[in-house]
Amino acid sequence: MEKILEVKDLHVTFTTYGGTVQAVRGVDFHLNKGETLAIVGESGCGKSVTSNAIMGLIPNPPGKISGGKILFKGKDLTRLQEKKMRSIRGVDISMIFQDPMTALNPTLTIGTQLMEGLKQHRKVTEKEAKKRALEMMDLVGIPNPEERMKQYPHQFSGGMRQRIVIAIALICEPELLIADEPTTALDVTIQAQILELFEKIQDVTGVSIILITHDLGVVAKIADRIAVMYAGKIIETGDKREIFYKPQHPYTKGLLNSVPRLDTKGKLKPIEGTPPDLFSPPKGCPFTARCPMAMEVCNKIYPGSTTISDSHSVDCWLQDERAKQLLATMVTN
Amino acid sequence: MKKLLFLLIAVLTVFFLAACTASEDAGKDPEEKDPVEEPGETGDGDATDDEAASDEKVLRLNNSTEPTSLDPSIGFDAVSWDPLNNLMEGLTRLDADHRAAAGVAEDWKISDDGLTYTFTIRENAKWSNGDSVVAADFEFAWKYMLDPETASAAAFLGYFIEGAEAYNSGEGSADDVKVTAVDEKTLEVVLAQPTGFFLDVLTNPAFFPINHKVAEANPDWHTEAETFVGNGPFKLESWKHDEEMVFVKNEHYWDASAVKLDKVHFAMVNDTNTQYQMFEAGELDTAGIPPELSDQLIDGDNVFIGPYGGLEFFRFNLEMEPFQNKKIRQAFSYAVNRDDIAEFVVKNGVEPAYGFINPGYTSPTGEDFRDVNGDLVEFDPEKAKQLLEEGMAEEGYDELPPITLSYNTSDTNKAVAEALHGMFNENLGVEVTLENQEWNVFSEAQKALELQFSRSSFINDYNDPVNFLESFITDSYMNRTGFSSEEYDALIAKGKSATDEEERWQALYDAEKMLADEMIAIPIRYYNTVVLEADGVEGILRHPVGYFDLKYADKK
Amino acid sequence: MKPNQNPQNYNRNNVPDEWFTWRKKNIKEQELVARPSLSYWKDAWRRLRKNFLAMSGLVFLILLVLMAIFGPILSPYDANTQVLSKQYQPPSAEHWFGTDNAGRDVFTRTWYGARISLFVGFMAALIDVTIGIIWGGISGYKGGRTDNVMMRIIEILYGIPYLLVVILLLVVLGPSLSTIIIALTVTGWVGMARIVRGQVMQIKNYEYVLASKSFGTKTPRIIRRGLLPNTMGPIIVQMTLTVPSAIFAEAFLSFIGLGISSPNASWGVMANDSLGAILSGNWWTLFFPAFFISFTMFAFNVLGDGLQDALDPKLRK
Amino acid sequence: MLKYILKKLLIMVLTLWIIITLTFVLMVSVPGSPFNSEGNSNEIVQQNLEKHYNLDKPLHVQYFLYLKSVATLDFGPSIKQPNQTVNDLLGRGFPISAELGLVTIIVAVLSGIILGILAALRHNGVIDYLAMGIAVLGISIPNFILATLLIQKLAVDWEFFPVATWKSPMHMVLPVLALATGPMAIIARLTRSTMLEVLTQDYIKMARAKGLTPWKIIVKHALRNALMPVITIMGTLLAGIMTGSFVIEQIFAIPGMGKYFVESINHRDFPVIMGTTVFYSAFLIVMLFLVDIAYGILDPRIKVTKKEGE
Repeated sequence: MEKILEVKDLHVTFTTYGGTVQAVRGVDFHLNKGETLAIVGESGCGKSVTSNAIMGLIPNPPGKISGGKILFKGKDLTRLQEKKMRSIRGVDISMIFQDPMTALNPTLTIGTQLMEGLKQHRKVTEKEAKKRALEMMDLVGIPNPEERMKQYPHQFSGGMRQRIVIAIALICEPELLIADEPTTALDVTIQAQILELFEKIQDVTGVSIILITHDLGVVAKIADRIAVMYAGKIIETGDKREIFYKPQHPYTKGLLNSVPRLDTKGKLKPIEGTPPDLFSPPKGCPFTARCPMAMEVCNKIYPGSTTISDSHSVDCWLQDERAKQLLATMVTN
Repeated sequence: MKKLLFLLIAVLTVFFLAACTASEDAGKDPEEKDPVEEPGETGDGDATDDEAASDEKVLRLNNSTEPTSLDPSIGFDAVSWDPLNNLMEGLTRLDADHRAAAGVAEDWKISDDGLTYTFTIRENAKWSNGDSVVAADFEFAWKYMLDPETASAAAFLGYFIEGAEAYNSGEGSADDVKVTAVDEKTLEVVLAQPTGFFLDVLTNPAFFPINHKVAEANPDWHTEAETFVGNGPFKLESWKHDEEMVFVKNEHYWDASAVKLDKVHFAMVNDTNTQYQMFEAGELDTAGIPPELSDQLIDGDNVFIGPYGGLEFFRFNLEMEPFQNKKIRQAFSYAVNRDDIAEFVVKNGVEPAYGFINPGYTSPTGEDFRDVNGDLVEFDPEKAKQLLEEGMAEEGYDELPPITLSYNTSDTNKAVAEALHGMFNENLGVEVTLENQEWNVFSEAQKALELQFSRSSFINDYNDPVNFLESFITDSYMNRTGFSSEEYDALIAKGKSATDEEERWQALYDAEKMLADEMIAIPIRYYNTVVLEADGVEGILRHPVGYFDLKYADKK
Repeated sequence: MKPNQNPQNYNRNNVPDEWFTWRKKNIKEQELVARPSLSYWKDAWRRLRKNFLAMSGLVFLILLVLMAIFGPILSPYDANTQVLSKQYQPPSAEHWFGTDNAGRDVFTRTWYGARISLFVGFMAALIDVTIGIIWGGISGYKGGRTDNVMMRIIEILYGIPYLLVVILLLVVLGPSLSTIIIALTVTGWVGMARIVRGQVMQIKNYEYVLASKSFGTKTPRIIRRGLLPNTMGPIIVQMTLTVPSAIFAEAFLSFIGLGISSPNASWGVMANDSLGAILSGNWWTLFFPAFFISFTMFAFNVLGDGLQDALDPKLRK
Repeated sequence: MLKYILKKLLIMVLTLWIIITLTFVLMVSVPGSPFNSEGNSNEIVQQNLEKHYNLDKPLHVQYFLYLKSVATLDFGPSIKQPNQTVNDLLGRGFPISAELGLVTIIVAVLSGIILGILAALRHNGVIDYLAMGIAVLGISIPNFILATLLIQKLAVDWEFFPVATWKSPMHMVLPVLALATGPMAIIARLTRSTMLEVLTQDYIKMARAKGLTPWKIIVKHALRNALMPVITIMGTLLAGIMTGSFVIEQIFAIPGMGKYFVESINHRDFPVIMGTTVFYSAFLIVMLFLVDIAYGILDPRIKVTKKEGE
């Protein structure tokens, strides 16, 4: 399968009054053409920073990509000049933001905001741009597009706005779409509609999607593969089934256990504690402090990646033979 | 970031320092600058110097503000009457020796009782529109001034004329005012009392004629240059209100050949620093000296210093403690070092005042009033302390009641008041409180005798000592001290109307001495006129009493 | 997937076996790991401290206040004693800032001036804040008709030419320090009231306020505990701007001759009195008061900017 | 909409009336009369003057006379300059002040916005500090000092510009400079802080994600929203500056209307006090109204709330 995006050992840091925050600390993953990769994790784990890094939208200063590569169709985006990057943004890679209420400029009409990306990148006449915009509005399911184009964002409901945001993102037919918590701010019923819209879009345009979310329900619905992120690292990746049915990392397990399911018997088991401070991340596995199965080694050295299957790998000391022995003794005891 | 802060501090500092220090030499030789100034820099083509293409003689003066009015009866102030004195002419005009000489009237007769004046108006006296100046123009003008409806602030000057006061106060009629145009060129005036200085009074712009034909047709004739009609050495060419007046030589003036200037520009710049900076930059031909520059400029060759008929003094309120006591009043006077105030505070070459009447009034015997009466006050800290003690003993004070010295807000007044504050403190051991008030509030309070000890000034309206002295008669509007003395009132009555001039002057000498002895007010300093003149400016007449005259002015 | 490139190059097999033992749960450690949470004010102060410019401003102002209090003691001269024969002496060892038009020591006068200028500034700010908070707080919290009426009154005050009010007041009440402060605050509080109102209106709809309302908490308590602390940021920033602008306004009043009574002098009065120094070259008479006006203004402004950054919850990281 | 404007107008008239009344009360409670000239005078003369200007009438009569003069927009002659009516004075002074004011505003707004944007875009960078340094410097120097300095340096010493008066465009340079620094600084700081806030908004990120050029993002997306607060202060600023600055007009001898504010009070020139107050207040109220409307045009959300409010 063709890899449209490869992220290799990505590091992103932010310099703030309080010190340097290592928001992303060596992230590796890839995305195949036409697939949907979900990056899941608690808030503050570096999901959004990763996606912003791909878009080249890390504000500098204070932020900086301090290491690694982002290969988009073989090209390293971290080395591109801003001008080159601009010709990729919105054209080859698009992004959808979390809150449709704030992602649209309140002072410009929907039409203007829809068409401006197109006008920026493609040599189109006003008429062509409008035609394309109407098509897009139709695609994302906005009735009366002709009229609605003249209206302002405040005249739309949240769900409608998110549809417009999606339309804006897709208007230049990008190959990669990054959706940063696209449904978090929406009502549950609207969420479902938007997710259906994603599926529809992928069918129609074949776009590859990176879906950033903390909502495993959403993941279950549309993701092909899943990357679990914790404290600036990807600790487990695998395809949907593997992650859902054979989670390896205690964090992944905890995450899955804390989701209410109809078939869950007994109480929900939330993960205790809070993620570590990224000003001074721990040397070892960042999850150690919260991990129910932490060993002495976890706190000292970060575990390497262990391949479970072709598509499934995990960073955890429990994969070590000696840990398995320890586990075995515990079970026998 | 640190660098930046220091950069800012540096910039700020350099900005101030450069601006302040670089101009240390700025005041020294402004006249050196004028000739080297680039042509055309001043904006007007008719710039300054001899090299300028046109030979026009143009003088650029500053009137400081818009004239209140160029209606001679209304514009009761220097900003109106200075220009007006050059646009119009009365029956008499002050000559170079500051004496009343023939103006529009070529001759006059005074009756033996000193009451009736008969003026003959020059045949060739013309208005700027070509009309002949006639006696009826004067009759019209004066009756217009005295008309209560006109509400002229200068009307009281006309009270010398029989029937004038009654008419102005609404009790008499215009017909009873004894001003009569006997024929076209003869004007007869009957006075209420003999007035030895009446011819001087007539030089005041309030007594200028008004072209009655023009005024009857258009009562607003004086508001714009287009309609203004004068009879003086210049005529009003243009008048941009609040901005500029331009005078040109009046070819209809009877003495036009004596007028040398072609044009006079009057700017209206009301800021002491700015007008000086304009002078320095060559945009004005004359300027006042900002007090701070006085030390640097006052001794220059281009400085005109002349006396100006006026006195700065501080009134005691005799109705407020402790100033009901004469000795305490005198003590305060003895504590004032007038020389220091003149030299270090007011500067600009002003003379300290050791009497009330400024020098410059010549008696019938040919002596100066001031020289005859001599110094009536002095600076003597010892005596001051002694008098204060005596005075306090007389009143039974253990401690002097608190004293507030009030002045109307102005930079110079403030400096003088601060100096007095220091002197009373040092020489009397009295801590007075200073209080400044905005002019209107101040003058209202002074009039109502609400101020204990207050700053005052007096500018003469006409050229006679009685002008000042009569302020202090009982119930005078100008008294403002609570002083009342029958003896003094009698002296002034005599000083106004005695037909024998020597007798009249003797009464005035006595009156001044009495003022000084009673010490109802502390004289501080006499006013003067100090003007910087650009090279080549000459012949501007500045009278101690009266308004400045450009008739003989020239610019070479 | 690529092997993890951990900074510590290790061979998995080199890891000692004894490390593979269960770890005791240590809640404390976990707490320690989490970023120390700071209170709002502490956090703001921490961020302010990192702002060099703002801190410089603060230090300058503190020094200024100290000098206003102790400065005159450092000088052997009295602020108002005139030595007419010693006028316009340039700065020297004897007179550090030179002498003025009446031979008074400029150094001493500058610190006396500081007292007056700072007093005017702080009092004006204090009064503005007090009235502004009460007016704006009530108006914003009550809303509806009350708000309407109160805002209309503000609008009217806004429409009156400020200069006219100030001059008329000064003329009516006579010039004194208190008059000047009254004149400066009579319309000055309007801006503060508007800011407070805006803040209160925004915050009163926040959930925590609604929540305490639903518990039946009394209004004054909600305003005091729930609303005010959260509106303090903008109020403090506004205050840092009010102080210098009051000092400035006082300087302007002295330009039009309505400054405080002689022989006392604020910086504004001193600067205005010696404006001629620009022409005459007696630079020290103007420079020192003008410098301190400017620098106080500067210091308050950078401090205000710094506080704005420090107190803005949105900029918190 | 019409209803809204009518309601607004009614409130404006009411506001104006209250201002007039307040001014009148203040005016008559101030001691002093217009006729206390520093020259010598006389009681009869004073009475004649007071009668001439209706100042001998009872206060309520004077009040109604003023109300009438406001209603008919004829304030009668000035007392200080009896040859001129108040309308003459305003008609002459206002265009000059407005010209100076407009040029000043244009200079101040343009330079202020540019400085503000530069500072915001280079937040905490050298340019930011430099721009804000200039801005703070601008509001740090009292303008009477600045004006005198400018004249001494640029006009007297270096002879670049004429010293004072109001004749040619060259004469405008220094007063505009002196007058514009303050507002420029205010606008620069305001633009910077709102710009900083706007730049963190999602729609700016969205615009960047669209691949728009920085220029387009700033002008089309950020600036428009960042200027809202600037527009808010614009009303007061415009009214203040266009109706003249006493200090600048005094120092540069500009025949604008700024001096009428101060001098009419000093002279107790009641008709001029009334005239200038009414004029200024009306101007200010209209400006604030225009700002309201401009707000509505720039921010489409506003209109709706108003419609709902009706």
